[in-house]
Amino acid sequence: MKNVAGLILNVDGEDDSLKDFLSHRSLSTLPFGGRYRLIDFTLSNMVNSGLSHIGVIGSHKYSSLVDHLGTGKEWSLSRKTQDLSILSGSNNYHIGRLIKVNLRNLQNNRGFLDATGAKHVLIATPNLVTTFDFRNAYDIHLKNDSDITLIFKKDDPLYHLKDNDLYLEFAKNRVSGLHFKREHTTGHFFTEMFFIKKSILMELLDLSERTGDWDLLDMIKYNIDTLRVFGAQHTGYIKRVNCLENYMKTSMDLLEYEIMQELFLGKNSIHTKIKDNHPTLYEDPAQVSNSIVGSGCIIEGNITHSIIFRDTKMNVGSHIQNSIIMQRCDIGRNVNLNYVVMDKDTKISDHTTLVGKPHAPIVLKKGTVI
Amino acid sequence: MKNVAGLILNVDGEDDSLKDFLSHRSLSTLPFGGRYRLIDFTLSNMVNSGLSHIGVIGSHKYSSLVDHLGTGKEWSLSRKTQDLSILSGSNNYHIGRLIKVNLRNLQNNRGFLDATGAKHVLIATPNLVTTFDFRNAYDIHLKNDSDITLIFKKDDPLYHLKDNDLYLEFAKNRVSGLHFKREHTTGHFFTEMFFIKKSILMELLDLSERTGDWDLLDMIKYNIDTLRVFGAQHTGYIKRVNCLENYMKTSMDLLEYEIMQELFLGKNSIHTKIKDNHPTLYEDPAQVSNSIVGSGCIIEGNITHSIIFRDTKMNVGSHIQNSIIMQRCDIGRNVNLNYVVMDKDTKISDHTTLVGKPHAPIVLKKGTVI
Amino acid sequence: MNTECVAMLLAGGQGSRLGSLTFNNAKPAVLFGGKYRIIDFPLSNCMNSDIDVVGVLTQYRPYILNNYIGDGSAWALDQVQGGVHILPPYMGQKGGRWYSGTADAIYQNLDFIHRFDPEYVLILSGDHIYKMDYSKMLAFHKQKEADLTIAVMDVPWEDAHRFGIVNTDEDHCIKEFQEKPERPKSNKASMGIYIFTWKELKKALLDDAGNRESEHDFGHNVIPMLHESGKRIFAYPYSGYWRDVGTVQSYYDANMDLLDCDCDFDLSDRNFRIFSNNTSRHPQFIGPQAKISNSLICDGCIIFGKVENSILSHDVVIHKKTSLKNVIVHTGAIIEDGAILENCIVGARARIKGDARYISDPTEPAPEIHVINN
Amino acid sequence: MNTECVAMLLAGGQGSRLGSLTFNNAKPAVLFGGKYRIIDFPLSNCMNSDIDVVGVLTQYRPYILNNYIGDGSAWALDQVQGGVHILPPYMGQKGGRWYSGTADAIYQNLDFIHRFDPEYVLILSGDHIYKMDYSKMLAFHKQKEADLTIAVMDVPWEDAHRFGIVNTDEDHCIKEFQEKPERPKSNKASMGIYIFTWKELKKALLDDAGNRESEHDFGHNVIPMLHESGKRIFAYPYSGYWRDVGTVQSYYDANMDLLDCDCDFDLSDRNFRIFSNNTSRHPQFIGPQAKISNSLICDGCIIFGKVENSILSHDVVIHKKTSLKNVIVHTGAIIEDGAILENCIVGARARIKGDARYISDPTEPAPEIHVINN
Repeated sequence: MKNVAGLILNVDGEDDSLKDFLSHRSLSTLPFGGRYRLIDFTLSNMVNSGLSHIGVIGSHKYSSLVDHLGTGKEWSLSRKTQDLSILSGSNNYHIGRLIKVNLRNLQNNRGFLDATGAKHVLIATPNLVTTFDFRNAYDIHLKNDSDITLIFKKDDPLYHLKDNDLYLEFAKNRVSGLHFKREHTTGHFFTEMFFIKKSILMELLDLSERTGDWDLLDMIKYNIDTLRVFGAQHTGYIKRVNCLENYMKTSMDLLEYEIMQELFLGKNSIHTKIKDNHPTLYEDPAQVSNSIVGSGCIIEGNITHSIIFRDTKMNVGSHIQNSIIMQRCDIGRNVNLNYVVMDKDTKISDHTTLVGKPHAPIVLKKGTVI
Repeated sequence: MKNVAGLILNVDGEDDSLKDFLSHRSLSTLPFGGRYRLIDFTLSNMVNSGLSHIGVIGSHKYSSLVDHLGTGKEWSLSRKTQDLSILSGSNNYHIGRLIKVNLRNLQNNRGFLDATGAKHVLIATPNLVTTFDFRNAYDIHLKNDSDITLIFKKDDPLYHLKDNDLYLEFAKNRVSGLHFKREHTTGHFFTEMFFIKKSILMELLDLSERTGDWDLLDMIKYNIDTLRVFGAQHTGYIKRVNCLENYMKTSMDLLEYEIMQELFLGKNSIHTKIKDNHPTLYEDPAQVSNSIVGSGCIIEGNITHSIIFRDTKMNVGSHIQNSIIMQRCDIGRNVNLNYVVMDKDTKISDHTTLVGKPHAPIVLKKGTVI
Repeated sequence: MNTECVAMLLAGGQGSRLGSLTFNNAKPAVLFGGKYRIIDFPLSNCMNSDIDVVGVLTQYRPYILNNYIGDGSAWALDQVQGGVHILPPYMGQKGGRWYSGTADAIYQNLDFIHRFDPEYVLILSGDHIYKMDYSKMLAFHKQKEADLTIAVMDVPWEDAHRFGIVNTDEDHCIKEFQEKPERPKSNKASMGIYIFTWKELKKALLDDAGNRESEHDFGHNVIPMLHESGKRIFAYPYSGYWRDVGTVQSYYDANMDLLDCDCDFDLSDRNFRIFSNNTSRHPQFIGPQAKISNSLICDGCIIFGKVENSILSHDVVIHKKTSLKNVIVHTGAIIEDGAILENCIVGARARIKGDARYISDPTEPAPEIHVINN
Repeated sequence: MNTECVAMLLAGGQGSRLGSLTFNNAKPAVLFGGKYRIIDFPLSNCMNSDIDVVGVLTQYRPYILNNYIGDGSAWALDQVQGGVHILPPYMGQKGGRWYSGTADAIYQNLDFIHRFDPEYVLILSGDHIYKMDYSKMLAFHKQKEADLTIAVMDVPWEDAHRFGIVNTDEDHCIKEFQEKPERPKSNKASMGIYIFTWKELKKALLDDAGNRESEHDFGHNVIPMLHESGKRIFAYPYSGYWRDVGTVQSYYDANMDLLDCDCDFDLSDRNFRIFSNNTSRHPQFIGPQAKISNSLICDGCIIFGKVENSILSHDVVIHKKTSLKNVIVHTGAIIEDGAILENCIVGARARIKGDARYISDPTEPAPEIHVINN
């Protein structure tokens, strides 16, 4: 994969339901799964597939991204060979219209594309929960001499796709159409990961500059007959986190051992920034079942079917079910939580009860004290 | 200095004369002195004075800053103990009015101030060319039980201070006034480095939020009678780079061996990101005198009184005088340059002559091809 | 970078009394408290004491240890030019020698210390569990204008005969040494932590190296020699948690202290953190039927069984219908369906079959600790 | 991380023929070409060949070398769990042994290789200057289904008697070895670069270790043994710049090659970069009266004098009224006012007094190289 540069996009603002989590960070650094940030999956998948030149486009809320990625050492990316570049994105969003692959972001970063000797670019969004080895898809990309190879997945109602998700249409093995769900559905949806020849990407960039249309997928749609666009299938687990409901459902998926196994116990692991905490202490009378727990916690209460991030303290007599508790929360005595998502540094005092709904959990913003 | 957190501000946009260099970077990462970026001085001074918790506020053009600083390893700052934080600044500039210490930037980063256990904050701008050990000034700060200790320097015409530079007035050893040059000058100007008690800074931040006045120096002026404000003197070399003329003059200062010695050959060195290049090759008939040359160059021409950054190629028959050539420039045969500042990746073809003026050098933007 | 005081950490010992725990691994690299290794404690102490240069002297099976120490960044000991330096025995023009005693190990690395030219040298060993701010001991050393300062702590009188005992005057000046005395005159025991004034250390080591009868040990040879020659030797009084983990029983007991709320050794104290060198692992997964009580559990564990009063290191898998009580499980071990373990130490990557039964006789006052390896 | 092929770099040698350049320093850590150290070449080759795991075997005065290698990040060899591992001799339960031959050094570290369980092992030495993409050699090894592949190059016939010479058939299969033959049958010389199939290497080293008459050297013992037992041994033909820098003269000549435009060894080639481990230094300062011609100069130098056809390492200070011609100056040396040097190697941190005069007789065809140390 020496001939492929990776590019991870910045995809904020798709849905308002996550806005409470995104005031200080971008979607790419949303905490997930007890110790990860969303971007860890896409970035680790790229690294584990052998990419060693990766650009990550950040938003204007870049502090958490910069802090999380550092120089990429935890992902085995080297500072010496400039394996990881954190790129400044564009702030020019079109109000009321979502651009999935905004070429303005790439426009700002032509330098990154110019500098890489790679002939192909692998572009992906940072909010995909999956483990995927890109090497097979790349072989397909090369074998077909594709301009663009879109990675797709067979549809299933469990994916809860949204109106602006894209479906692929095939004709004679080639991709012949791209349709929004609201327009037309087929059996296969686009995973928001694709290979593109660098030369084609540069051409489309130039075209965008002339036409003022900055949506790469639009450009592909317009030129679907002249471009060689192929598909490569994804057969494993994949979920896209783009709203609170999806975030909750995808998180709870991890509590199914088979999904947990596929994501975390395979040959390739998902890397993340290392936080150094003491092991979690379960003190009597703690009772914990079917949960994921980070390190550095001190737990004295009961936890069922929940995800607890690092450094959480939970006192005697409290019960947590079906909830997500991010790092450094402090939960008092005799607290009851059901369907609650707590952002980090949140504190709940004794005898508090919060009960949300499966489809609409209660959200506590970072630093809330109740 | 365990009790002091460092904070390096983001001070873009002070003067239009540097704008050609600042389209892709902030002033803090302007290349300087053959291999440095401006921020290296302030950051190294802080590290060399024993600070180990430093926040750097970036602008929306953060890529070059993030790339340059990484996790701070080259400055001996540790990722494990989170010694370096790259913080997102505010984009809310007041048009037509320059705020020297904009509290909005700090407002966004209360988390950094909250997290530090330090009792004092050392605030400085990133565009100061100096080597300074802050420990004496800190002793003065503590001895006086100061709320704020402003580091000042005796004025001299060579400093070319500007209308919006600040002068200090003293009464009974305390600072009794702060004046813009255009209003009132005294014998001592403010270097844009100061210590402030964290508790006072937090109070002033709260006050700003209520009043809508975000200029920290304004706040100090208004409260000069109630706050304990003292001064600490800087006796060495210090220049502030805030316009093209100052950039040129300060760069050329380095060619005086005494100044070069003070800045680079003292006990403490100025650290910077390590770039790994081959040693510079001087091939016949190269002639070089009174110049600073980076590594990775291949030089066949004549250079006098100039600063040449790394990876520059210069061909036979060319003459460079009184010029600054940033990294990876390519200079053809029989080129004549006098009073020229070339940004990086610039290319000059054979037989070109460019002659600028000492006070108004010719500026070539990044990537120019002539 | 602070080079006033350079630390030299003696990490060469085999720790043969730890049995199979040190079969393939030096004692300082043995796991402790789930995720830690013993050497984390002195290295974290250095970090918390503003000591920026640490030489680690190794010679017994150092691969895991060297790999673990890496570039020192795990303990923020990776300053440019400073940080951790691993110092194995080496060959010179005249051939090489293994380290033959604590003092000899330092003697062979005088060149290393000389590069930093410190004013003081702190000598540590890699086999004790404790937290200590060495900068306070250094301040004491400077205040006393000592040539050598030895950290001491009060031990129970009945144990004093197992230690090196010092007798001091009211100013903490050491007047007498007793090495493992039958009749101790005090209960102040040396903790094996020394601060030397560098020029005195250099002189002492050169003298000791020239003495053919010396075993080149600080406790037996160098310190008595300095005492005889009238040097200023002081005892720095330390109080707090400190454990030698040189035997299986003491290693097991010190681990179990971490599960005791009343114990004053707190790994969760944010003001004095013990760091370790970890790679990223998934968080612990606790299955639907799991039961966990009073236990310390690390990242990467997968638990479907019953875990009571136990310490699980990284990547341990506990299958269903298992029961663990008073057990220490090292990294990557797998406990299969149905196994019942009590009072055991399970070695790294061991696989315990489902028919395993290690059940202690409850009538026995101090059950034997089984060490299980594959 | 790529663990298909693990590299083992033999860096234990003293390099005694380099005289005072290796007095305090192992040969692979000797400066070359100003800023480089000899070991930069094999390490950078590994990086450029996608080899992610490198074991470096050291035993002679390894401090500078170990410190220089650090965590391997200078060569992008710092992958999580992979990267560079320094492997000194160590003590086991039954005591320790120094490495007694190239094969013995690898034999003592079979455990290390076993941890990565590669398919192939690349054996390198740390004393040659060359650029080579080992992945091409590996592809050759795989294509030939070889048990062992040896990199060879054509040397002038008149020099062949100084090398290990191989005779091959048309398929590059090695039919005969001649170690420093009086009458060489070919001019294909072994470059000391071997790729073994791992299971063959393991078997061969276990056999060799059991052979009391062996000197445990690859060239003398292991490879002839494999040849006799009919293993598939191939010669990988290399052509390009390759220099042994084992003597003062060959070291000096190889350095001076860098000043020769016609030499095909290009350090400025961005497609195959040679990296090194540097700390940040100020750029070179060239004073008003300085004269520099055909020279290679590193960061941190300050030059007021005349420098001709010379190589200056980091932090060299050349005062006024000096003249250097055909000189190699190592890091931190100071040449005082008025000194005149020709055909010299000035050691690190040497201070050359102003009255120094090293002037060669121009009538002599090959002037002697003076090595000046303090």
